[in-house]
Amino acid sequence: MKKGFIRINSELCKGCGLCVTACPKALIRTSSKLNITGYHPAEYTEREKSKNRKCTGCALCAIICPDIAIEVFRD
Amino acid sequence: MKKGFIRINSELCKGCGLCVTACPKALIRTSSKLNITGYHPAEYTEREKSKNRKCTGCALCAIICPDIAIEVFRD
Amino acid sequence: MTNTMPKQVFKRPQSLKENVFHYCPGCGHSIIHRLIAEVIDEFGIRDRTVGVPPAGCAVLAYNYIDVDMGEAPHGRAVAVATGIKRVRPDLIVFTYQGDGDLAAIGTAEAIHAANRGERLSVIFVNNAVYGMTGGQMAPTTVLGQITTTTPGGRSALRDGFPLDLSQMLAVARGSVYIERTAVTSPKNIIKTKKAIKKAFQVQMDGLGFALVEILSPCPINWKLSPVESCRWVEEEVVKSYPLGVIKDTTSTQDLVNKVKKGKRRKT
Amino acid sequence: MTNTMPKQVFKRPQSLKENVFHYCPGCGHSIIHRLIAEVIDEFGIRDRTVGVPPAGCAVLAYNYIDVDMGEAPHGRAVAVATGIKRVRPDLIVFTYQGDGDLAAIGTAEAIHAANRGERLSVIFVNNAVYGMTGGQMAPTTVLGQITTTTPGGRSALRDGFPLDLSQMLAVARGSVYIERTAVTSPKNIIKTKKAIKKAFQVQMDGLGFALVEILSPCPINWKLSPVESCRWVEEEVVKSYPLGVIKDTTSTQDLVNKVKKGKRRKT
Amino acid sequence: MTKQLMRGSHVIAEAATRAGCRFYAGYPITPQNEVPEYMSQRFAKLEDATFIQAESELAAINMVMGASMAGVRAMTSSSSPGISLKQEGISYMAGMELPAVVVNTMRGGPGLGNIAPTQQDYFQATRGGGHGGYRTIVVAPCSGQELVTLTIKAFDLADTYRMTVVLLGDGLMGQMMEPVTFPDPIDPATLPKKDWVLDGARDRDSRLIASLILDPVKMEQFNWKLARKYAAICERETQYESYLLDDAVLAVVAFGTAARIAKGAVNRVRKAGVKAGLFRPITLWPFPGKELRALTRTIKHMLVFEMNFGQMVEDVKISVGEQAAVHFHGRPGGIISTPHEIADAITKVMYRME
Amino acid sequence: MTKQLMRGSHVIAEAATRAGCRFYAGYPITPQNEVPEYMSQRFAKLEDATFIQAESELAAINMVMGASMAGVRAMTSSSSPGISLKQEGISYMAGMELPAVVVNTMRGGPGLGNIAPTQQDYFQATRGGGHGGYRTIVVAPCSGQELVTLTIKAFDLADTYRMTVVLLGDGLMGQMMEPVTFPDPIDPATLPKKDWVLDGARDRDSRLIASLILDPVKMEQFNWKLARKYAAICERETQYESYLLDDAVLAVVAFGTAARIAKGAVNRVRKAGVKAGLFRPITLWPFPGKELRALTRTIKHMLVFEMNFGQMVEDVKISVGEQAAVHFHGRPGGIISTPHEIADAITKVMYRME
Amino acid sequence: MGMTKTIFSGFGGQGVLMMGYVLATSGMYEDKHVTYLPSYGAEVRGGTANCTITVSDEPIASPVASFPDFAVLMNTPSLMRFEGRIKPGGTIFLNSDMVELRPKRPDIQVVAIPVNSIADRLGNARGANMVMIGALVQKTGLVSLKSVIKSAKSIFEKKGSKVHRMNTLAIKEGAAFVDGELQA
Amino acid sequence: MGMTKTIFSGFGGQGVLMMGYVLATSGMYEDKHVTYLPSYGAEVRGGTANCTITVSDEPIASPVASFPDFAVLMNTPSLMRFEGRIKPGGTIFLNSDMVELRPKRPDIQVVAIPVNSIADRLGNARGANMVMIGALVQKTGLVSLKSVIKSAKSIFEKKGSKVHRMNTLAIKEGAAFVDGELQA
Ligand SMILES: Cc1ncc(C[n+]2csc(CCOP(=O)(O)OP(=O)(O)O)c2C)c(N)n1
Ligand SMILES: Cc1ncc(C[n+]2csc(CCOP(=O)(O)OP(=O)(O)O)c2C)c(N)n1
Ligand code: SF4
Ligand code: SF4
Ligand code: SF4
Ligand code: SF4
Ligand code: SF4
Ligand code: SF4
Ligand SMILES: [Mg+2]
Ligand SMILES: [Mg+2]
Repeated sequence: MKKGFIRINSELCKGCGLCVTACPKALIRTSSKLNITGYHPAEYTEREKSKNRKCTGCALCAIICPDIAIEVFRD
Repeated sequence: MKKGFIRINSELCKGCGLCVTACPKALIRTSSKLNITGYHPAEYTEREKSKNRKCTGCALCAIICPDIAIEVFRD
Repeated sequence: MTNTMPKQVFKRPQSLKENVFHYCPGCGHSIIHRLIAEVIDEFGIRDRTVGVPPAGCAVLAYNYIDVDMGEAPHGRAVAVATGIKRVRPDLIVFTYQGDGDLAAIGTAEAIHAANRGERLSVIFVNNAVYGMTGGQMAPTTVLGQITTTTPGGRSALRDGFPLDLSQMLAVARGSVYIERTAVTSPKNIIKTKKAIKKAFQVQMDGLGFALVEILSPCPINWKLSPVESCRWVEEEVVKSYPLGVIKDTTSTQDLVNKVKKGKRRKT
Repeated sequence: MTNTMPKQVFKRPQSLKENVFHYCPGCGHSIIHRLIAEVIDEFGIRDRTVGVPPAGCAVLAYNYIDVDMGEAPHGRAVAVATGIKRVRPDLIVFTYQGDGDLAAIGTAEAIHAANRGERLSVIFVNNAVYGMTGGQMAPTTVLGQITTTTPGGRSALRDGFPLDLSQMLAVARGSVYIERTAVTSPKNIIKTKKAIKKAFQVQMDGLGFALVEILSPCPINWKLSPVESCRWVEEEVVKSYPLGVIKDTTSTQDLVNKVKKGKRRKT
Repeated sequence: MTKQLMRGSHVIAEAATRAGCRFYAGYPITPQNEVPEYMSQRFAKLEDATFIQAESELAAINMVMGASMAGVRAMTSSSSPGISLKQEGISYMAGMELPAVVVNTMRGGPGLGNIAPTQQDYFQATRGGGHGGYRTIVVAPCSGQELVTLTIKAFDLADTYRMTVVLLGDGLMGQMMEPVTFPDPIDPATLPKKDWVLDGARDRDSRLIASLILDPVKMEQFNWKLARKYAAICERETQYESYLLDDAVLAVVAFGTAARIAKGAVNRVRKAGVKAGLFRPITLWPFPGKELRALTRTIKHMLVFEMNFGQMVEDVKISVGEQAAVHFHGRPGGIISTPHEIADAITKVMYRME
Repeated sequence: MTKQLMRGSHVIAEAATRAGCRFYAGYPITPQNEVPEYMSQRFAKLEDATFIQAESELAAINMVMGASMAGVRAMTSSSSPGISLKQEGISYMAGMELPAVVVNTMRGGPGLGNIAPTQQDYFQATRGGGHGGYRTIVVAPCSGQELVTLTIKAFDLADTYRMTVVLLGDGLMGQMMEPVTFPDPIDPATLPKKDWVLDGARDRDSRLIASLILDPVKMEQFNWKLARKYAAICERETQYESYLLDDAVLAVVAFGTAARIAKGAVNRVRKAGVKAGLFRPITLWPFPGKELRALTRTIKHMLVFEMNFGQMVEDVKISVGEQAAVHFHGRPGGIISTPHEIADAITKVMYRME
Repeated sequence: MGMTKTIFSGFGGQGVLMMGYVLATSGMYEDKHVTYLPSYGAEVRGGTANCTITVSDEPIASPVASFPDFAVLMNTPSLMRFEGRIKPGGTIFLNSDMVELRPKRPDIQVVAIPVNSIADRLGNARGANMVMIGALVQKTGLVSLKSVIKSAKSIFEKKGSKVHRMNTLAIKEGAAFVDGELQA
Repeated sequence: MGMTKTIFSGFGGQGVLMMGYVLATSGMYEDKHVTYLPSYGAEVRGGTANCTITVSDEPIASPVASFPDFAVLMNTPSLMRFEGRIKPGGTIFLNSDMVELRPKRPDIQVVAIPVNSIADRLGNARGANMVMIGALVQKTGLVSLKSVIKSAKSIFEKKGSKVHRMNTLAIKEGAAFVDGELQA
């Protein structure tokens, strides 16, 4: 299994939630905070998750993100 | 065999020659005269033809005449 | 057998005025005018038919066909006709459009009227050329055909391909009847009349958009004699525009529309 | 195993400016912008690509895609692009048009550019609605869909049927590649990118008219959440607009055009 | 009827409906989308009314042409670029003497421009942007209530003179809400019968509505007929508002939104003792030139204020000749001037005057 | 070069080609079909030229827009109804400051009208029939040879000012043959380089050509920029012909075909001792108003003659104010007046003068 | 009160246009001259919505407010955008639940109201705008609270009596807040 | 000769436009002012074709002829249409092969020429128009016969030397006819 991680730019994010549904590992959720433009941005939650819910760097979240708010890295 | 005859209005006729080709009995020809608008009108020639070249009143000549210059009669 | 008076079996239809046609010798327009007038006579609808001729050699159709007529700007006949028909659904509205008119400048109007299923009968006279303006290329001009703007013959690469608008209109779900005919022989003329009649019938039944594309000679601009012109249509033009029914969903529409009929006004 | 630096596997394409998109949350336009930029990067043609965006939500595409851009009046993008491409055949010219733009007001231009086989890549963003002007019915609006001008839902009888312009363009003999995709899931997005890439390739090969129709969410006007919007496309919209290749004659065209290529300038 | 707070575009649509309009075809364009949107709802409830969202502005104006041929009160609306596309159709309707109402909610231009309120289409509206030298009556409302009265009047004028009447507003007029009241709706069946419509040649000769007149002699006769009609309209139909002009030494000349702001400016400078007044053309064509010229007996300075860089000012010049000095203040592009700014402009002119 | 007897439309097409025009898109319409027809042949022989018979006038003007964006000298031509359809495109080109030449071979209107020569589109051409209050330079030739010089000049002006130049003729100008001579052709490669064209962002930032300016402040700045450009053109580019005006007491003011006939009339009345002259605007916009006004020092009567029912007469009035009486003689619809008729009109004015 | 101009500004979903509409309707009920001018422009997506309401005893020349008397600012971008434009001596009504910043100008008054909290407490999360309008008119006297309640009735009654009741309550709570009767 | 206007009229196929073109070209070769104005109007089909040629020593104001000096009328409809418009003292050149009627006006001259017969006799049936133009200039001196032959050369040479030779002959025969040297 490849290992990866993502970075979400919460000021670019418009809280559309598409990445939340796209992530096969369910590693993203919508924050309850508002960003400056008034949206609830997406949050990356890997650290909170258990071992078998690791980010693979598959980039599906980034591919569907309309606002290019997600950068994906792989080790 | 039905019997018919036609009447060509030579002032309406523009000498297009379509009736000439359409008549299955070859009863129409283009006149060498000019009408007032400068066309060589079609001429009905039944009288000149032999017995078995009789007009049947099929109206094919009239159907194709673009200028409705032909009236068709049947006995 | 008694001697009877000869009976006139072919004469000018009643819905055609007495005026002499202004068309060139061998032009198909006047044949088509006559067929329309015959159909109007046969249906007995002269007093509730409205025609819409746009610019084109047949813009003067109102000098011949004896029904109410409203002129349309070049290409916009179906739009004008839509306006008339929508506010007076009891009228029978037909347009009479050339190929330049319908397949070039009026493409959008044609497609959208078909798509909306406007209850119109469109008489689409395809003579593969802009007749009225002196024989320029039309979208329907066939490959290699010489016109005043394709002096070397139409080239697919520069000028595009012969456009089959009827096929495109058939894609539109609101069109229910589209047929292509020709007025190049008595047989074809008789078929054309049948098609025109059906296009009117479809409207009277409220089924949707109906169109007859008629291949029609333009000897003067083709630089052929009328007789050669007819032959050229039958031998060459039909290769790009094959004759026959292109779409006919009248039987299925019939059912669909039985339910909906009469509702248009309200929607 | 040695420890390596993490490698960035997804980032902003180079041909995309840094500006923040002005689109609504979940809008498909920005995804499509990114895909175009990626394709331009991958072909390395940023310095010879010209884009033509007409009015529509994406009229500001020039704020994002970093190539030369010329704005077109609403509906006329392919005509403007034709002017550019014909005088500079060495440039790669694409248009970026909404469904209102291409399938309503620009219908005639679309069909005739396709028919002439203009060497253009058309990105046709179908969101079944007029986005920019606030969600009125588009020709592509599906039956029953509520918009600001179809408050009771689109009715076939009053408003016409969902218009399948791509199918009509496929009838035009000058179109060589037409595919319909969607940007509703990573898988569909990847397919869309492939299609865009092919549409550019077709132009670079000089084969003819290429178009990608992309079903794209407009959550704000559909009054659905972005996630619901994607689902609605995949479950409902595709019934009117099935995904897949609609026309692909690139393999046969290839042969035809080998002979003709380079000749356009002269003709 | 009770007062209602309504958006200008909705007011137009409602007033049109009450005027007996039963056909609307249009195409979306900001800032007037609320007209078709309202119409699509309103007409859905009427048995005898048709709303069509056309495939383009061209199609829309031509549908209106057809509906008008069939005798129904018909309307289309758009904003500047869309109005440009309708010019051929408007010219045809002039040539066929067909009544219709065309609403132009002007926006910034040229080209795509922006959607802010401007008055940049004055020439297009008053000079006939289409070919053939026809005219259209142009009315320019400046308040919600006037949107009601002028929309209704537009339909009446259109029928009376068998021609297009343009209602020339802007985004501000279209988007702003003000309280309005409406008169009772007119039943279209009660409108005067038209004896020229296409409705089937029943018990009469077939009719023709066409603009093609091949014979130059007849074409000329027709054009002179139009010219006479236009002259009669100039005689009868000019409409304007005078505000505080009796003792004024300077008249601001402005229409529509600009006139509203100018009125505020006049009020301002009056407080400072400056004797300014406002002359507001309500019909832009026919332009109330005679009335304006009459003012020059006492008023020697005209300050034309337009939200463009100078169009109506030409009509003012033609009207007043050299009987008064004509000054101009313009704002092209969508900036809405403040009364303060116009008051300044007035003061400057007055200063130079002395 | 030797003289050639050539039809006006062919002269325009040939002159355009020699001016370096390399893109033509058009749509047939009488009486100017000979322009596209000639172009289709002429361009077929040039390696670097493109002729497109567009699917409509709309498509044609937008193709021209594209070609102009790409830096090529581009032209379209049409006649009145077709020109109406191009108004949106022309407005866009004004908003994008794109050069182009648009030929309008005017015919009778409004609507479909007829194909006889008229001057009914003066307003449309000089006031910008499209939206947004832009201007186009308008040149009005009155002879075959002037078709040559003004067509070439049109391309130069278009490039200099980055705007549309309208060549305003009529069916008579387009159909008539006269002997003409042409200058040597210009090689487009030798024309001044344009630093704003879309040709791929190679070694430079990407470029944008657009008319959308959302911010009203910037939109207004752009419009003032246009206004300044237009003012500069008014300053520099007016062109006119004076004929026998030095000792004249009456000036006929006419352009194009009408001016030709007016000149004949002036010659006629001169023989009878009547001191009339001709003032012929060659640029209709910018209108040579200052020059015309200067004449009023000695000339107190202007007889405006137009083949319409009164359009340029407004510009004459604006120019001369009340310094001279402005009379009008019009023929709308395609009747070509005789010099005799105009001589009569002159005599009548003279008679009333005394 | 002569003529007063009020700007309402916030995110799309915060109901700013409705606030303006309620105020303008109230003015109409009081037979005042009123204009309501929304910022229009769907041609560009995103950003904030705002509208300007003029309430006046005389006819209104310009419905635009270059220098509004009052500004109701529902989010931070709105504050940043409009702070500089308020007329000296004017008042800003701030949604303190959404805006942490405070205006810096010394020549204007600020009324900070936690409208979201109040609305939430009323179990009417979407009624924050009604809380605000109640506060606004109570503080400014632009129109009477009675008129506001009347216009809210005319607007919301068709949406069901519950909506109407809840909103009336919200309006009253907003008014009560500025009267110092309430702490959020 | 000052300024003269000539109208040519006939059926489409009779080459009337070519006659006008030859005359105008000839005038140009003589450095005269010339205009050629065809009746245009493909917008209506059928009818007769005509054109007006003005040849002048001074600049030409109007290329239109309300009252032409000369009229070349190749068929009966043309005679009917133009007879009334010829300037008093003017001349009609009539194709007597096609027109049986004769003008009734006493104030004009008529030259009747059987141009078809002459052309047929020359074996150049399509050259009737050239016969006519030869006759016209010979009779009127509008331009010299030499110029006509020169312009015919410039026009027809590209169509092959035979066409050119035959047409030159036709021109000369037309001229000879009016000189009375020929009877048809
Ligand atoms: C807007 C506009 N453009 C062009 C024309 C000129 N025009 C008149 S008819 C016509 C086309 C004629 O071709 P078609 O429609 O095929 O009819 P046809 O004469 O061949 O029967 C054109 C281009 C016009 N009248 N209006
Ligand atoms: C001539 C003209 N008509 C109308 C408009 C207004 N307008 C701008 S964009 C647009 C359509 C937007 O819909 P679409 O093309 O589907 O693009 P989307 O915004 O949905 O992406 C319209 C009607 C215009 N700018 N110009
Ligand atoms: S890269 Fe793949 S696994 Fe990682 S967060 Fe994104 S979608 Fe989830
Ligand atoms: S897809 Fe992008 S914009 Fe949408 S929630 Fe995720 S990060 Fe935010
Ligand atoms: S009716 Fe028939 S048989 Fe008789 S002439 Fe006509 S075509 Fe010939
Ligand atoms: S078909 Fe008619 S027009 Fe043609 S030649 Fe025969 S009669 Fe004459
Ligand atoms: S030009 Fe062609 S279409 Fe027109 S009348 Fe002549 S033959 Fe018929
Ligand atoms: S309106 Fe629709 S298409 Fe436009 S930006 Fe918003 S979501 Fe995208
Ligand atoms: Mg045709
Ligand atoms: Mg869309």
